[in-house]
Amino acid sequence: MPLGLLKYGLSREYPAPRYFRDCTQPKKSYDAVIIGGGGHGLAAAYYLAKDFGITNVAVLEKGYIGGGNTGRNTTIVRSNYLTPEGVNFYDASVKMYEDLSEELDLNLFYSTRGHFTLAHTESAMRTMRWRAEVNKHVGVESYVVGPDEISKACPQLDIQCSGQAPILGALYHAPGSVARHDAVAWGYAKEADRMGVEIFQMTEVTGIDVKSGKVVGVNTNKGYIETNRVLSAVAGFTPRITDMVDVETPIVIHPLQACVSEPMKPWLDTILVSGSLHVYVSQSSRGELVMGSSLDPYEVHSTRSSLDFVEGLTTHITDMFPFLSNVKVVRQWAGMADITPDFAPIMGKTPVEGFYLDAGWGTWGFKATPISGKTMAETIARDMAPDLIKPFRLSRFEDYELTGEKGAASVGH
Amino acid sequence: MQDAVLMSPVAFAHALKKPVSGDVNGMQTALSFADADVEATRSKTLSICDVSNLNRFGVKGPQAADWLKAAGIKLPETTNSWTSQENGSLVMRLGNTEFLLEDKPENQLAKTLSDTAVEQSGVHKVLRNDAAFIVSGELTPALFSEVCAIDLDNGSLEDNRLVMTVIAGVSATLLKQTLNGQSVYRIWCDGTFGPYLWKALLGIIEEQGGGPVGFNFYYNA
Amino acid sequence: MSSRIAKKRGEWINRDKPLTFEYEGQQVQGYEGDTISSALWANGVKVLGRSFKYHRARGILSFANHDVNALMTDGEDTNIRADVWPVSNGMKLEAVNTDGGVIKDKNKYIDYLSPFLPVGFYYKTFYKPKRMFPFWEDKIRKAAGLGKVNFNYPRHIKPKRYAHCDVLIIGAGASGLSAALEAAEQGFSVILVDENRQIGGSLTYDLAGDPAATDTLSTLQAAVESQANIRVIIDAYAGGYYGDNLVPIVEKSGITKVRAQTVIVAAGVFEQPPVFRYNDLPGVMLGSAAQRLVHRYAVKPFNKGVVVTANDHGYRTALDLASVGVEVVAVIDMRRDGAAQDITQKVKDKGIAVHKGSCIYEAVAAGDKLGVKEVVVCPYDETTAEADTSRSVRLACDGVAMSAGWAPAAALLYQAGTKMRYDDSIQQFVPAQLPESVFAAGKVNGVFELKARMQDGRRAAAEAMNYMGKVVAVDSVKQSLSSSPSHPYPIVNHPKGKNFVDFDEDIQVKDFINAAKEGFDNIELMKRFTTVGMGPSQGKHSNMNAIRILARIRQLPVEKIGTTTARPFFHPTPIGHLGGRGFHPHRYTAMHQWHVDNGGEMFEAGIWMRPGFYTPAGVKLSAADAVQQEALAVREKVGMIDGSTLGKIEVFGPDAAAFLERFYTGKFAGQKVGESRIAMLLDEAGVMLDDGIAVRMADDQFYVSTNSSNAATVYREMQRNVQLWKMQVTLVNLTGAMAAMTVAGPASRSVVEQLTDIDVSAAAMPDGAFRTGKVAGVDARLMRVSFVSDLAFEIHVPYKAGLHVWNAVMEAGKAFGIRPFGTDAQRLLRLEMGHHLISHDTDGLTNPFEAHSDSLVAMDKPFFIGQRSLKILAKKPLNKKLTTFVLDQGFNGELPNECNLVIDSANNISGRVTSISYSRYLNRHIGFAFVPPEQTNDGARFQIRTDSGAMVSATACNAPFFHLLES
Amino acid sequence: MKLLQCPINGIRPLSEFTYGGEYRDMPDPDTCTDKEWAAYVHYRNGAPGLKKEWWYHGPSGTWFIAERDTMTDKVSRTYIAGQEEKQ
Repeated sequence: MPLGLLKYGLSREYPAPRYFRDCTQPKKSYDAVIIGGGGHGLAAAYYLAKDFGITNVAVLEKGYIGGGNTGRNTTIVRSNYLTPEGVNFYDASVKMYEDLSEELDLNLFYSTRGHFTLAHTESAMRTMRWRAEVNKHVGVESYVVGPDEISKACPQLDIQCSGQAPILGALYHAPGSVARHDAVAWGYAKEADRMGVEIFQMTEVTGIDVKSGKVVGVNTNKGYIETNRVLSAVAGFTPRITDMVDVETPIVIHPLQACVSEPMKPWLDTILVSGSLHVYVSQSSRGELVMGSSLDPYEVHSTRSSLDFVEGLTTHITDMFPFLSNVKVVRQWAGMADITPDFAPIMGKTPVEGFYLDAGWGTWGFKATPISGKTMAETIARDMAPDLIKPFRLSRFEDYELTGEKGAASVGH
Repeated sequence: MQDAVLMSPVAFAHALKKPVSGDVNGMQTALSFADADVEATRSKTLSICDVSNLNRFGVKGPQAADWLKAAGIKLPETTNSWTSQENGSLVMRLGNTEFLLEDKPENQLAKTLSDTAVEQSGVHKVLRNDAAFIVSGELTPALFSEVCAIDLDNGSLEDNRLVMTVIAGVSATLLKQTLNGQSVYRIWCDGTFGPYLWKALLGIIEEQGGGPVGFNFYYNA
Repeated sequence: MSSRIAKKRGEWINRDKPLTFEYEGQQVQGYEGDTISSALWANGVKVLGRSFKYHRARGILSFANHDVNALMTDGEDTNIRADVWPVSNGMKLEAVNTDGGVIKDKNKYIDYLSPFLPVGFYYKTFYKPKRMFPFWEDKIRKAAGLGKVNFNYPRHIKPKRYAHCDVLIIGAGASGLSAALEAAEQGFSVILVDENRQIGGSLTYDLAGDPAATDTLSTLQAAVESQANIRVIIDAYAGGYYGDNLVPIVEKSGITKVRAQTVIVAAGVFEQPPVFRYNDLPGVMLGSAAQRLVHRYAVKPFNKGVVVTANDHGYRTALDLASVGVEVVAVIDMRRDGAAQDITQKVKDKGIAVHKGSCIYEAVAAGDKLGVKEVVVCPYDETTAEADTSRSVRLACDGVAMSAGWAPAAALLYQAGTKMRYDDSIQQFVPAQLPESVFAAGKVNGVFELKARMQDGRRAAAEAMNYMGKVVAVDSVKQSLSSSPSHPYPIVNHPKGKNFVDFDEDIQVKDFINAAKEGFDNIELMKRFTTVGMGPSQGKHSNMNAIRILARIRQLPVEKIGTTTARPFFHPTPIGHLGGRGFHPHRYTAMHQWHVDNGGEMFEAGIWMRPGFYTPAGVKLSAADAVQQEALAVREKVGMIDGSTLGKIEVFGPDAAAFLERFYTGKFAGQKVGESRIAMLLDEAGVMLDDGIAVRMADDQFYVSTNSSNAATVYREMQRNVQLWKMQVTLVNLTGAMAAMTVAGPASRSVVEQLTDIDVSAAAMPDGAFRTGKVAGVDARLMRVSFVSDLAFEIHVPYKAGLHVWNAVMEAGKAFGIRPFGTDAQRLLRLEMGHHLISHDTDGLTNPFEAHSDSLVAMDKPFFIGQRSLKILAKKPLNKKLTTFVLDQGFNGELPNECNLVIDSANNISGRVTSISYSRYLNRHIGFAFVPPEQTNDGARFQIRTDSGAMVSATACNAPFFHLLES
Repeated sequence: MKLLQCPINGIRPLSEFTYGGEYRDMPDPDTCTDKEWAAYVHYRNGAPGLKKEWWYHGPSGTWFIAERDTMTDKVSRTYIAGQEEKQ
């Protein structure tokens, strides 16, 4: 047993301090206000404090920290995107994740398991090759593999998919990982708090005060806060915040659902994604299969589950793993995703001075948590977006310069 | 049979069941799948029959109703309903401005209309290629409960109404009629989905102890 | 050693059908109707499993389908819930998650390490140094999980059915049965669901000892059985509540998806355990579990026991136990004032001691923690939850029944959006505001007294009927309870812990206190940090106590703490049940069987089945050779492809031409009858979506084709725009109604002219011409096309005649060496011709300027979809463009693949290959690639990087490529 | 699965329908600025509320407008585009 655990067993009093303070009433003013106490908002607060020494920061969370999409996603981390700018961005995130447990002094269960995006059609194979080639070009370990290599990594997978959609190959992405999603938010909250950032739960922003095109403060259910820098990191709720400052975006909200099985002895060591069957699945260290599918087909601002989702998902999961017939689904849930037309985020400055956007995260927000926090912190501190996120600027839509991720959209989480 | 020029959309799906085939309306048709008494039992339990070979005539357009009336056709008055002509031909009103007429084997109404030139605007003939089935038997509710999400017991098919819905994942038109004194369900879908739908329905029908019956069971070809 | 007692009225076992099965190598006797747990218990087997985390021995807890520490495997299936799963002859069962058997489990040492494994311990260690995590993770994964999955387990296809009713009632206890009768008597159709194998709810255990209540049940049962409007589904649970009253009813045999006009939730309550040290030992069980054992299975729960209680239910339990010969040592009532006089007296009359204001401070384990041998009873302070250990009494026993209160089985109510409130008079959450069309009745609604529950059921049914438009009187319900059914805080602190709150996850009281200390003092955060309620029982026995503990920690009323969100499923639900019989529709062309019979390699092209190429029987041919031979046949002789999958849409009406002008990029107003034009569709952003051919058949009639994969979407968008633009247009989708085939190659005219009365001579029928007439005696549409070959005819005939015409062409072509060709050869042939394929050579961002399609875009028209965006795009410099290219003559290196990248001299990505193929006819490798615009000029050189990293030179080259043959 | 009222075919489960996005008025392409057009093409009114949406009933090929609250997912009415008053 690691020595770290001994102190708990040998102490009379439970020796652990609070991860973060119980902040209740915000101060009159802050150097920056971050709306949204999910992974992204907390990470931005952490890097503001750590990289730029800006600690007079309030994080406002209308529920509890990590209670939005941070706590609802299927925890996959990867960087096998299609465009060089996408791959570079997510690769930076993966690299940060690899050291994050140590940095935040909290075990995030960051577990590199390898990630297979299965291709069931020739056109999917083409896309896999496209992604592999771009990945390789920028130094990310992804390559196209055949059915034999997939079987070797996951002998339980029915390569024929019960005859429904035989697997022709896959994009293998070695750095593909999973992490304990809640812990990412807690870890950032803990360390940001330690450096002086104040985190307010149950604190809802009701308005943003803009004068002469500049942010001057925010209204909350706990009163008015003066500030001239506001970051919106509220994927799933972005349009409600951008409406407060009259900033137009392409974002629409679609639910994304997931479900989890009863725990069973771990057997699935890799992460599998099937675009054709709309399935992604991995097995957690508790032994549960964590399963997701594609976005719900229409706009809803709710996290209610649907039966269609779980029916479709289970049909396909049994196509892939016929022996799972009697394994049981314990729980299903949903998150609300910010969807953009080109399947890439919207990050950086906006037409309103001092209002910064970290949004449009679709289904890939979790994997970008560290890098989005770091780059948004820099954007806020310098009032200028770093090069890494310039392709994701809001103005790209007016400029008809959408990112190439739209080029070959397939399911990927 | 070799002489039949036309082919049922479902023809190749029949092959597995080795029916006795023959030519009806110029189309190769499964006349029977089993002995008459076996088919009779099936039709009481649960059965499916391919009647794609019946002649049809489709017409669509804002003036279609008037044109048909002028041709002496009795029309269903409301959308999504059907009526029988005196000779037994069915006329279905699909939506508001589209009609589908189906003859019994001995009738020539569909052919006559097909051969009639349209001289006015707002009337457009629609080439049909339906896979058409008759489903019958006391277990039909059990079959439909597996393949169709809507409530068919709730009067949705009473009073000559028809529904356009999804059956086993395929868009289809559904109605209930009395044929040879037996209450049966009729299904039409795009013929290219016909083999799939035939196999999907037959699979469940056989699980339930039913089976296919041939064209001769309902019509004397 | 049998604990089976004499036959009881209403018992659920069939004593005429004894059976034998095996558990952990031991032969066990049972009866038909037994669950695994009841049969084992009757045989004196009390260790039914090991806990998830600490591997503690566990027995029966709830006996109500959430005993997740009694999970079994029969070698084939796993995680079988012993408390509810019926036994069958010859079963061979073992507990899951043990190493070396349930008694000797080698992992039981983990229980002794528990002080070192505090809540969330795994966040606090194993990650320093980073490289050690994989080692620890491997250990953690080995320890994780419950049962082992059998990879050979067969796929079960379970039917899923839809059902419809006026009133769906969940729970067939007294209130549910009454509601069903009320609604059915008024003519409404009712589906009544209960997860037990018999109806009656708590009448079959809690009140089963009361003859009057049993008579009531018989009356209700008979009335329900005689009601034709009521469909009863037992041994089935309502899996969840979904929008618009959709409730999946899960049976062992499959799922019924009920769509109800109204839903009445009469699901009752879950008994909640009081929390004291070692409340998890085998033999310590809920009072209702003990009653179920007694009344349903005629099994004595233990021989000598105590009842710890905080309500009157415990007293009934004590009487039930005594009635079957259990020596009940004492009733230990945690309430300072105890129970009412009459019920107390009844218990005392049986010789049972009653200790008011007392608690079990701890249960003491027997042997290897495999059972209980005594309990330590102390005075209890309800306000501090502390036991006065100075005045403890030890009572020897082999079992404990616990009755401290209940939590509503309100999961479906929550899922439907019900707002709940906490009712202090009964210490329970009850519905405060129900969504319209959803109702609650009985205990879940806070109504406990039997007569009142029956009234409440009728009241709920009356409200449901009013909702459906039938005016009936709604009588209010009154109940007079002598005391609260639930205790506000049935928890006993203990410095040594192991007072379990969540039995799924082995979570103790101190875990909550510690979690709160660490800042996780919000119920949702606490849930995530401690994992309370996240196990397979989904908090059925743990969430309520967790809320009570957190409320006390935060010194807030329970209502302020709120509840965690209840998600489907109510019980874990098999994947095979949910998936059921998946429907996978496919479309088949009229020539499908011909392709199969003639060696067509069929594949799924979207929803269609198509031949990729043909390898006729008896011919040894590689796929590549087959494709080249098919293509050569077209170049040198004649070939035919089944093109039935093309989208085919007729556009009729006075506005037909005007409609196409707005819909597509080209011009159609001046198009002559019998001519064809390319019809390219963009989206509003100017991205290319589809291209096809529009033929003018009459002034007011066009016949338009689309790409195979876009037929449905293009037709749909046409329909939308006809409506939006209010145009006089009628659309007919003939995609499935017409078979189509393309006869291509130098001999194609010679073949076609044999079969048709149409003049197909070059003069009469130039490229792009369209004619109607007979082909092979069938009404046909005939078009000169040049997609795969300079000379080709597309023949469209009614589907039903498709095979006939196909056969006729094949026959007529025999003399010319005709071959069928598949989609692979088609790809090659169109590439040789220099035609790009939308969505193959273009992507989701490609505009016509990038695809060399400027000539198809009539920018001078007033409007077409995407035009305004193209005007913006036209002002921007292009940074990539599609080009045709050729590899060097005699190239024999590693062939680039489609989607290999074009790399510039600075090692940047400058484009990508979208198509590439070897052409035997040209004896060259040709393709399409996106490259910088300046590299599209004939002769420009660029470099392609192959999979392995080799660089291959390519040359931009004008298409069609046939000029290469001349050099 | 939700239910949706097709104005022609009545109440059907959502699986019979295709979502066609929000119904939006197109700016006049001849008079609007490039920026206004780009905004029309790309930007959306993403905040929750009552919206007019296109829906398509597949089996009958019927496009219609549904007025739906995207927060509660409740549909208040449906009608064929342009026939709002008739229904």
